[in-house]
Amino acid sequence: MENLENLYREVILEHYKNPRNKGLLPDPSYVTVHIKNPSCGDDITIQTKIKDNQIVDCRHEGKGCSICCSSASVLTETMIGKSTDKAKIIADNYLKMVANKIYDEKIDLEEAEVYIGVRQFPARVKCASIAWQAFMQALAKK
Amino acid sequence: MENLENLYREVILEHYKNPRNKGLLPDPSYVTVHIKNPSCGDDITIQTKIKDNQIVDCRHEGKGCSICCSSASVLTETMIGKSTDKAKIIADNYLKMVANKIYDEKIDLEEAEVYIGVRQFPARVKCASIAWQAFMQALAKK
Amino acid sequence: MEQNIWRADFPQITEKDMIYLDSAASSLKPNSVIMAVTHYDHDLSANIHRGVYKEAYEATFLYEETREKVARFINAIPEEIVFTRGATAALNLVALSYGLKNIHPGDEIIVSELEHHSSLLPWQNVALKTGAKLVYVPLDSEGRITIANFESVLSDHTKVVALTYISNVLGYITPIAEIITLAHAKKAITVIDAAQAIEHMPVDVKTLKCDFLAFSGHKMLGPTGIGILYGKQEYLEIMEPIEVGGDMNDNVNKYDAEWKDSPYKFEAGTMPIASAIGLGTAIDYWQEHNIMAMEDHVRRLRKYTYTQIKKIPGITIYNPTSETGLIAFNIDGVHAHDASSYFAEHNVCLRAGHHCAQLVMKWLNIEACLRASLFFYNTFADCDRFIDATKNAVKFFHKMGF
Amino acid sequence: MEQNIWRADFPQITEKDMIYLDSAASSLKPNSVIMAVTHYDHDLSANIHRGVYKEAYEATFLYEETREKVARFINAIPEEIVFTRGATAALNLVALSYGLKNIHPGDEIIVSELEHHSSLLPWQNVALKTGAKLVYVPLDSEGRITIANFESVLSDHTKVVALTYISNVLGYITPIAEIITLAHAKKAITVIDAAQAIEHMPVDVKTLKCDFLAFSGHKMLGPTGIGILYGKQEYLEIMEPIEVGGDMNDNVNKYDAEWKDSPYKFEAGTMPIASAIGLGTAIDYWQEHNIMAMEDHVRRLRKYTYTQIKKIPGITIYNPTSETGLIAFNIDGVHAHDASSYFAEHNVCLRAGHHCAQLVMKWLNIEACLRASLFFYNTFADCDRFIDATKNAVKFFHKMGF
Ligand SMILES: Cc1ncc(COP(=O)(O)O)c(C=O)c1O
Ligand SMILES: Cc1ncc(COP(=O)(O)O)c(C=O)c1O
Repeated sequence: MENLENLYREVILEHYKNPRNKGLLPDPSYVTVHIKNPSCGDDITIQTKIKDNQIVDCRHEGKGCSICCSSASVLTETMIGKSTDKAKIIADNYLKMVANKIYDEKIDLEEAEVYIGVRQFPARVKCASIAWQAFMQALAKK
Repeated sequence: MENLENLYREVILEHYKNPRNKGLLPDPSYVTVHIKNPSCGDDITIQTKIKDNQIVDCRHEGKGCSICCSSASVLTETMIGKSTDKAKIIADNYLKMVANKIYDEKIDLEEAEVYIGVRQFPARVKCASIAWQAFMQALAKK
Repeated sequence: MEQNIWRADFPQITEKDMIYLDSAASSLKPNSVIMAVTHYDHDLSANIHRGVYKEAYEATFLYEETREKVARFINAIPEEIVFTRGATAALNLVALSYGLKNIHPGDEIIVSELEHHSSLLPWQNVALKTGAKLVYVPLDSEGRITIANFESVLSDHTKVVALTYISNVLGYITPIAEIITLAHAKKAITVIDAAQAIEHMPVDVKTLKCDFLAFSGHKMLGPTGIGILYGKQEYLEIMEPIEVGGDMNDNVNKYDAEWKDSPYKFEAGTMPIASAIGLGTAIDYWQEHNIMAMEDHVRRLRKYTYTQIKKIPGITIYNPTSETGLIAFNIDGVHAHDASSYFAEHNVCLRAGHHCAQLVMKWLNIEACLRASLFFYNTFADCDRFIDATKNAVKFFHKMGF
Repeated sequence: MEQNIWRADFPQITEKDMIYLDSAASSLKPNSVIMAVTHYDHDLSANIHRGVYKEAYEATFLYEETREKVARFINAIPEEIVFTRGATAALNLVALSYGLKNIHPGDEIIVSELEHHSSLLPWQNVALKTGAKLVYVPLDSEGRITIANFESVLSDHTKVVALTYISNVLGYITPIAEIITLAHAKKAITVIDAAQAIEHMPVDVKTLKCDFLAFSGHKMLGPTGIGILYGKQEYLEIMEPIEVGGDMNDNVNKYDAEWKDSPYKFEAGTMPIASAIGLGTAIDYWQEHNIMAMEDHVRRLRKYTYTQIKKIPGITIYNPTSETGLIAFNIDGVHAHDASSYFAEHNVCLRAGHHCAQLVMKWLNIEACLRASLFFYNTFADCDRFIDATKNAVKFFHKMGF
């Protein structure tokens, strides 16, 4: 039970029920990346607008479980206003953290920190990762 | 060694080296059946001419190992002159004998008797059988 | 304690605390099957069909004996039994070989929204490639294929009827015998997906008169990697192989080649020998036990479990009237993947997702659902653990704010 | 006694008196591989890719980990590794998906008479279906594919070069790297049959630069029923799946569907999970041992055995200069099947027949031959038994009047 309570933390539920920055914009200045989780049908699209190496906006849309949808919302809140360099470091460490790999604990992951509970659920790591992977791809595309 | 000497009996070698009734005839009054042994490339064709329920001629052609080729030759010698009823009984018992099944030991298999050694070589039962199976099919076709 | 005479044969559940309710995805394997596979790997380990030495001969014998066992099991002859990688490969073989050759623009292929993707997509592909029309049997209000609805889409243009015998999500049994008779009256061929049926009822292809029927080893106590295509000899004979290569040919010349007779022409290269032999042993298991008694037990489990689950507020069940051991459900407001982690934490193994049947999900108007599948080795104690877990899951997710 | 550090891992030969000289047909399996298969069957027995519970997760993990192991083993990336039923299925997939779509009348496909039927027939079929021309590399006087002879048939029309890396009858190594470079200069794609190579030499697809490469688990210490297609990502991405069904799709609609990315789109339905996991363990075995040392040992065995067999009057050897562990031979005047029974009676397991390579037999102008294949777990004592058996066989058949 403890593991599960650690998984479904309040922040996660809050973002699941009240997602921030949701809905895509028909604006070509955004980089759009769409990712699916082949093993469970989660389906997430991330839009990122970058100006002068700054994430000026980040949006999401999609469907899936609470971990998947909320992590997309948390991602957008975390990233808006960050420099692309900083964003890359945060996303990289977040992805390592949820996959239970060695990561730099000194980096402040802000709200995204709560996804640490996912480490106990290897089958759910992908759920917590796909939005962030899509974001990483968007950065790489830029 | 004993098993092997039992397998390659003199009669068998004799027929292998000097096959009787070999070569097919372009005569439509013969029933022709072609069988292959998918597992080893043996390839035998049997021609049978039946008149008034009598096997008046039987011929063979093909390639394969000594067991396969000789048994075709022995088949033809055994069958020529037999009634179809008698032929069926002999062939049926021969096939049972080589497959190590229960058969009627009172039936005279004539020279074909020597193939009893094949029973000790399950992997070679097919070699000894295909000519005789082709003959059985020819009878059924009639 | 309750007696389950079969359970002791399944080490996966007797040797640890696991409530296995995912047999519709893959059944557990009895000790005898595990040992048959090990026997091949450990003692034989030889290729088949060409070896004269003892091990090769025994392997060949066991492989071909399995073909005979399968044939007897479904009342066919060995020549009508093709080994494949699984039900999916079997259904594709029919579609690619028979379908692409014999279906023409304007022809109609009847399928249903209950189909598993492995039964649907091969024919969707044939329709797209040939210009034939894919026609869906309308499902009734429960989600069933009925004879009346089937008749409403059957026409003189119908060339293929490709339907599931038992739905892998809702567990409904299709009135397939009647449908086959109706299809044959229109000279349509029938391709039956028996992947969920073969382990729940006696299947007799001569009584059914189906033209093709497919199933997988791993859902019927056998190993992964092996499946069966049954086909009427007259069809298998005229069908071309899709994969060509070693062992399936007779004469090979530089610019052309001849194939062996069916079923060998469909088995190219080294086949899954160990898995085929394991399937033979799985069939022995079915022959040694009473499938009707097993299925009776499943139905009792299903009835008990359904009655209890239905009482829990906050649960939606999608197949209340199912006659086989499946319960398709969701916890209201909780995505199936969130829910399944809860069950997994309590060692209750069930499946979450679309179950390779997205059209059923769309028909139910849901994204995904949970599926508990009961099998003969399950016990009432298993059901109780599942029922308790469900109750607690509802409470848990409520507490967490879902 | 001579030391063989590998032999103890193979129960098939340590637990009984068997001189196994048929590894080119199917290799023996080390204990670790047998145990890996049993681990899946006995402890997991769950389907992959969709389960959230522990057993399903572990099975998925092991299956996907095998893909990574295979990728590392041949220096590819996991996305380039497709699981198939075997080398035959892999080679067919390239021919059916890439070949039928991209080959046109007048195009040329280069093959050789050394090809195993599984490498030849898929392209013979493409040639027949598309109107392309099948072109044979002339073999040199020993029966080898040479660079010069390859150049003599390479042309601006060449679109596909489908060749074996090592012949399964004569054991010759094709100068494949040079051939691939020449083929690429003509913009032809290269499809390498590595079924006999992967277990005899390090294979590095990045160094070779081949476009496709195929091999089977069961010849490289793994289980039956699993094989690998390596394909460059740029080709796999544009290729359509041949089999469609569960697990390989994204969105499924009533009249169309989308596929997952490669390699998943090529893996329809439940795959041979146990065999894939076993293959992963086989690759561990290769990684933990020194393949160069193993092959060195094989060459020493081959040299010793060849020298002895050559001395026996009444023996014809067809591949005197072979650089790998094969000896292809006949006892003069004795059909290979007759001879093989003699060897089998003396527990010497070798293969007789055309070895799924009828064009080589025709080239050698024989019906069939015997093939002894030496592998790293064989010993000089094995070779002596084989040499003695051969001598005695010659005497025996002479005595019997052959
Ligand atoms: C050179 C070669 N290619 C292809 C194959 C086919 O492999 P499989 O039968 O495992 O599909 C074999 C093995 O028989 C072979 O030796
Ligand atoms: C009804 C149905 N048809 C077909 C299949 C496909 O079987 P497999 O994945 O073993 O090929 C399944 C199993 O997933 C199924 O439940």
